[in-house]
Amino acid sequence: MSVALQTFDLCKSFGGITATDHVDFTLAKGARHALIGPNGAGKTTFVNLLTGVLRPSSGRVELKGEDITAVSREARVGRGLARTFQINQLFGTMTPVEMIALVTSERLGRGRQLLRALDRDAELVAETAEILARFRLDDIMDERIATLPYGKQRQIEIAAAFAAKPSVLLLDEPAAGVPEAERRELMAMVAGLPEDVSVLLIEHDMDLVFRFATRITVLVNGHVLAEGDPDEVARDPAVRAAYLGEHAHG
Amino acid sequence: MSEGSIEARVQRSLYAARRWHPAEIMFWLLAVAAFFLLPRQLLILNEIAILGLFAVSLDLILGYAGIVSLGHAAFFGFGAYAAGLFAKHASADPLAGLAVGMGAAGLLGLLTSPLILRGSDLTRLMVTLGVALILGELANSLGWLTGGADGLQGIMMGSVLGLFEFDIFGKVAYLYSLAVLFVLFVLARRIVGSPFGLSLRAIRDNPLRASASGVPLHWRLVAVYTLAAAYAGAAGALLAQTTQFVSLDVLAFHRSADLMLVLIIGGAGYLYGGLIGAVAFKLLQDVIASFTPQYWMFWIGLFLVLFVLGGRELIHGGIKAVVGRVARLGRRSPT
Amino acid sequence: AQDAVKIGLILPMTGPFASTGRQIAAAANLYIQEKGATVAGKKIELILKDDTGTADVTRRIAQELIVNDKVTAIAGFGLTPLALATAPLATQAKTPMVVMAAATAIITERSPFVVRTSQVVPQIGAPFGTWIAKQGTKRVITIVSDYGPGHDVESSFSEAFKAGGGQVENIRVPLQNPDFSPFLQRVADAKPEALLVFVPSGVGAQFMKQFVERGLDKSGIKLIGTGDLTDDDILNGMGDIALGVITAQHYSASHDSPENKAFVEGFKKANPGMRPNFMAVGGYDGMHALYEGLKKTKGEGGEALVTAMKGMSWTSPRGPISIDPETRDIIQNVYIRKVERVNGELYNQEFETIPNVKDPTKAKK
Amino acid sequence: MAELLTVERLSAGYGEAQVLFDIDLSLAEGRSLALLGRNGVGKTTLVNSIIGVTRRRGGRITLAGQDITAASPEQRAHAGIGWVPQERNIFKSLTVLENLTAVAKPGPWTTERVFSMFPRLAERKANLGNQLSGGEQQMLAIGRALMLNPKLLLLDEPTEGLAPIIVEELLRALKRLVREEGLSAIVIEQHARKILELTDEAIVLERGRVVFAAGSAELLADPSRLERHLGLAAA
Amino acid sequence: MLTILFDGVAYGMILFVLACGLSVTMGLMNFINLAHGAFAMFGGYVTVLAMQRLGLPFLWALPAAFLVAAAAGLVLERLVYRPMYAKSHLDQVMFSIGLVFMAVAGADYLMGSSQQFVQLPAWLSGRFDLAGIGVGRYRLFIILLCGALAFAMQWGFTRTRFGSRLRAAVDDARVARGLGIPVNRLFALTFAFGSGLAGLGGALGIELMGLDPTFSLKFMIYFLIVVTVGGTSTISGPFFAAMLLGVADVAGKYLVPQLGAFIIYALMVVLLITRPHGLFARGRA
Ligand SMILES: Nc1ncnc2c1ncn2[C@@H]1O[C@H](COP(=O)(O)OP(=O)(O)OP(=O)(O)O)[C@@H](O)[C@H]1O
Ligand SMILES: Nc1ncnc2c1ncn2[C@@H]1O[C@H](COP(=O)(O)OP(=O)(O)OP(=O)(O)O)[C@@H](O)[C@H]1O
Ligand SMILES: [Mg+2]
Ligand SMILES: [Mg+2]
Repeated sequence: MSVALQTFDLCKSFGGITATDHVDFTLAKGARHALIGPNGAGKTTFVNLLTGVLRPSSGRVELKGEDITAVSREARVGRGLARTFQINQLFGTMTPVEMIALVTSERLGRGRQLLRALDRDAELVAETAEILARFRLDDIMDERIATLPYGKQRQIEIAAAFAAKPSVLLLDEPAAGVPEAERRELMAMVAGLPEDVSVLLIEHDMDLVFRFATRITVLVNGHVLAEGDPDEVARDPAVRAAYLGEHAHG
Repeated sequence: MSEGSIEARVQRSLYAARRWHPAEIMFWLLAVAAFFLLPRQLLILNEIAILGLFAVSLDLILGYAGIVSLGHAAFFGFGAYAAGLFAKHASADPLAGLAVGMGAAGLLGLLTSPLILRGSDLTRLMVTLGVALILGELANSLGWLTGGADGLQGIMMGSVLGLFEFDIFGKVAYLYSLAVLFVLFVLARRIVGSPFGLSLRAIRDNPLRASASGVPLHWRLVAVYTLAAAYAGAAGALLAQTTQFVSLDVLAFHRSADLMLVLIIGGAGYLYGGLIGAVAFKLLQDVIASFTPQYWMFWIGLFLVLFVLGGRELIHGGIKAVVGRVARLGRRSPT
Repeated sequence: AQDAVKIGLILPMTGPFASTGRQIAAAANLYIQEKGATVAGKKIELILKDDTGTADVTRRIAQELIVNDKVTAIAGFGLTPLALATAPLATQAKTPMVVMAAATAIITERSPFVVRTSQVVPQIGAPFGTWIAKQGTKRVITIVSDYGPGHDVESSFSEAFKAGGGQVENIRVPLQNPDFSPFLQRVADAKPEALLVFVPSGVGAQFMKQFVERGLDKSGIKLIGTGDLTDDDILNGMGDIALGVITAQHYSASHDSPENKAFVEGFKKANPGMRPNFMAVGGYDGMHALYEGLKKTKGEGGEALVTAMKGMSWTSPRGPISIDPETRDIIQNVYIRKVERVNGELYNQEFETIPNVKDPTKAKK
Repeated sequence: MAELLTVERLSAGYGEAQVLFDIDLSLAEGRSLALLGRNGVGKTTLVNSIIGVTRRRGGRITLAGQDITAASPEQRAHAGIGWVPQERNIFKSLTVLENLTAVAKPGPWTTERVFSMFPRLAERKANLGNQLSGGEQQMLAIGRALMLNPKLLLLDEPTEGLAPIIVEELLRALKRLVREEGLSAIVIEQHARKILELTDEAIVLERGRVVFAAGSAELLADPSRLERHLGLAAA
Repeated sequence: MLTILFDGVAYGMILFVLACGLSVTMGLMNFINLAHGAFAMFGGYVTVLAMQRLGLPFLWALPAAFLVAAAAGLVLERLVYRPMYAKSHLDQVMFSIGLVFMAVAGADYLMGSSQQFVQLPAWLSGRFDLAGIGVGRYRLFIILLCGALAFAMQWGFTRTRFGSRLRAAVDDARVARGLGIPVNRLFALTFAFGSGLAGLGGALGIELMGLDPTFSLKFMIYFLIVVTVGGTSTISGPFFAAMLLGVADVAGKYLVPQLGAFIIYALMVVLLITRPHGLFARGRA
């Protein structure tokens, strides 16, 4: 098993609160991994540490064997690490075309070109179109993102992460606010990513988690409470007490 | 690629942003026509062109990258002094002076850009303001070089391209400034439509997402700040060259503040806002001040207040209607 | 139309120096009102413009007045840089330029078309320095605002004072400076015999208040300055703190002459609530120079008008004055005054006259 | 049984855009209503119109017999409505405690009671609103609405982002409040089945109109309607 | 040296009184009101008129300045400010600059362009010696008054329910309304209070900073420096910022007068770069 992403003794505290507490975590290459845990357990904080939004208090993050603890956020994206946000982070005044084109152009290294016209760049156009088509955003591609309904915005949020063609994808509650009927479709898209792409999913919808994940880590109060395959985790009494309650799985 | 394919539509959408709109062509034709139609107003037209270029510079950072500045006069003034000193001590050639003004201001922009990378809008406002104020004090105390409070005198400009001598009617001055404005404007237009320009808008809209999309915030901001500084330097150089004088007020606070008003009046984020704002602001000020040289500020103030309170919608609605009509004309005429 | 003579009057009508503009504009209008609006058979038309305090705008306005309005002369100019920015234009267009306020020495040298009817800073500063030295004062500190006129006052006064055997220390304060306490503290530490102050008109009162508040008035330090410190425009509002301040200037509203009585009366009548100051008299005399010049040239402008104004001499409200034919600068008496209460109002009472002072910097050359 | 809330022929929207068309609904004291529909059909807009933060274009709203059609949002809140907005909208520069006390009105709900319902919040009492995790914000939004001691609770996707164990607890508590304390509630939920098990009545919106209104049990028992209106395949 | 310290503190206090009204509107209401100086100027003119025309003693003119400016603030808030809260900061800047322009020209028209003066009562003028420190009476008066004011405001806005409701209304007015917070009333009161403080500051400042129609523009930069350096989330921030800047400015000018003008600007830039969210930024990681 080769490793996509790994943390060593990772810690983060805010004042007196320890949000990430000595976490050693491994995301295998091609994994379909879920991270669950009670509210405030530190899941979002963990993702923020992995992507460089927050600096760890101590510990180390490695991406494909390279230490990236001190690497800037954008450079991590350049190395194939992309994410979605729990609360949508969009370019409100742009259209979906522009937003996807932006992500694509940065991935293709075009961002430093001051004089090139966007529409003259065939590769950029083709890849942007591909993402828009895949997420069925083509019918609204020229509307301002800020005026779109929430569900569409959520799709753009996820499409933007896909457009970065990551090798490691971190999804923070992607299904929040998405109706039951469309959640499966969304997760099917995630599951349909190439085999070598590693995915870490944070979700409170246990139906989705157990359907999707082949491995689950449970975080409580900033530290890893349990880790294993779905059945193991579902049966773990500590996990049931802390998180799942009487949820009928396993 | 078929007409209806998504790819074709994406391309068309991306092209739409950089297509020359008939109203734009009209705008520039009018600017040239003004030379012939308003021979008595060439001096103020020249000032408008310079202010317009200065406002385009602010738009690059404010409208596109979301960096507010209350000290943009620092670069304007630096460019003006650089061009003035160059003309006085090195060469009277306007274009060389322009390049020197831009280069100097650009360099200053590069050096001060680390200051604007962090902090809220308010912090940026005050830091930029502080830089401009310090520069103003510096220019005041370096009297041996800048002429201090008396201003830099004895600038003699050569002729543009060795052909056109600056005249007292402001003919050459206006055409020269307009030409420089046009060239730099087209360049700016090109830049904001490039992948680089798109990444600036991303930073303005949502820096968190921008960095999560792989945009190196710092470097992009440094780049655009330097570029905008060079543009402001160009505007300053034009002022120094066409008035053949530089005084401390090129660095003054009110110059930055007026500039901000100009851009807000015209609207930030589409480059023409600065130009339209410059026309509106200067003309308004000139007309009102000629009626009431003592109390023109009151009327300008009233205008600003009413403009924000609801006039903007009216005016923009009007402009849109006109532009729409022009667009329709433009579309019809080629056929 | 050729039967009108237009004069462009460019002044600071807004901003921190607005009161300068008001005084001059009021005086110029008073002159026209008194002497009639026709000269040499032509109607005089005054076009008033606000310079907005900016050099490039001033220059543009002057240029427009010359090119579009075809003015015969431009006048006004409240601040040195604005006058300097415009001077080359006067040369280029051969348009006489009457400086009614700006006081830095070099202005007249920048163009042969400049004529000045206000004052030259060293003209006041130098004789004052000599006079102070003559009173037996040995140690003076100067505090001036850090801009052109301030530097001029500092250097002209100090040079003359040192030549008279005095010792002087110079302090400069920023132009925008609400609190003078640190500078005053330095003064208090140094304990000079006198403190010379030059700050923009209006700020002077602030300065005096802080001077008194610190008790420096009682510590034996004499407060002196050029007339800007006790500007007639606001002197009366300053209250008792101004009493006894000694200044040198070319004009006081209480100057004892029939010309001045008439002038002050006319001015107050036309502008209730205002008292004319040295700015006003500069504007009034500027108009006089133009009127008399135009009479000689029969309404002709250009070089002829400048030539006509050169060497002109007359009795102004401030006393006898003339225009130096060589430098086109003003020659006038400088008076030493002291603030006193007269009929319930504060005035600069003149008590000594230094007659016919030329600009010493140019005289040296 | 007295009607607590009645909405008659309500039309509303944002700015120029109309989102709701002729909505009718009524709710008695001590009853709960599930508000269902796909993304963007106007569920949130309906709830926001009841509290009064949208632009009304027609219709009438009464609360406990009192016409509140023309009342301002703050008057409606005083009349007894508690609101949990979809985006939570925690006051970010207030601490958790201040978020609760700023809106508090006297009644059975106190900060202690909210903290005992959400112990997690008690631990975060002194944190600022923007330092909370997503789920903690959701808890705070609910607690904040309860601090108004309302007669009617408007809950816009209250379970979103909460851990399963908390969701269970919350829904149980809600049921108890409605049964035992006579509170009324309107709940928007993406998980239709789960909420239908709990509420008394249900309405379904489609493109801003009510397309179905009946007892919750009735809808739950009708797979074809679930499929048609909500796209839910049979379980 | 201690005298210099005292002067610096007093100078800082003046800056603070003038700026604290602004930190109320800008910091607490998140409204960029550059017309703050216009309210201060208004308060100043009220004082001048009250003392010169009505013959009110200085001590009575101060509350008059506060009340009249507050009333003016209340009226203007109703008429023109209210729609501004929802607009962008840039619009607010433009709007309030417009008001400043109108105020400058209006004051000029009504009161003339020259300086105005007030005569302090005897017990406030002059100075006395205290353990070798020269203490200006008026400065001491300002220090005491403003210190008390700062303390009361800090307490009022951060420790009371009024304060938390106000901050809630600023954070999200729509939701605050929906949760029963009377947003309009809170804003109106706060705005009036901020304007009143400005008026009071203007009245207190005449003696030291003068009063003429350009007052509102001339000192705008100083107010902004204080509020920005202090940060917008507390009252104590601007308070200490004003002290720091006051002392540094006065001491700097005393010790190295050649650098006089640079000190305050340079200090501001340095402080803002090291503490971009203000001296006492609340709750940022
Ligand atoms: N900036 C901050 N300052 C102080 N505490 C913080 C900050 N950010 C997060 N926290 C705290 O850290 C803890 C972990 O938060 P985090 O957002 O990682 O939780 P989470 O596991 O994602 O929860 P949820 O499922 O509710 O989204 C929370 O208790 C939160 O209050
Ligand atoms: N502030 C707004 N301005 C304009 N249109 C809006 C606004 N908010 C929502 N809309 C539009 O109103 C319609 C209804 O939105 P609403 O939020 O009420 O839907 P919803 O049923 O709550 O959806 P969701 O399940 O996504 O929360 C949508 O088409 C949306 O785009
Ligand atoms: Mg989270
Ligand atoms: Mg909704």
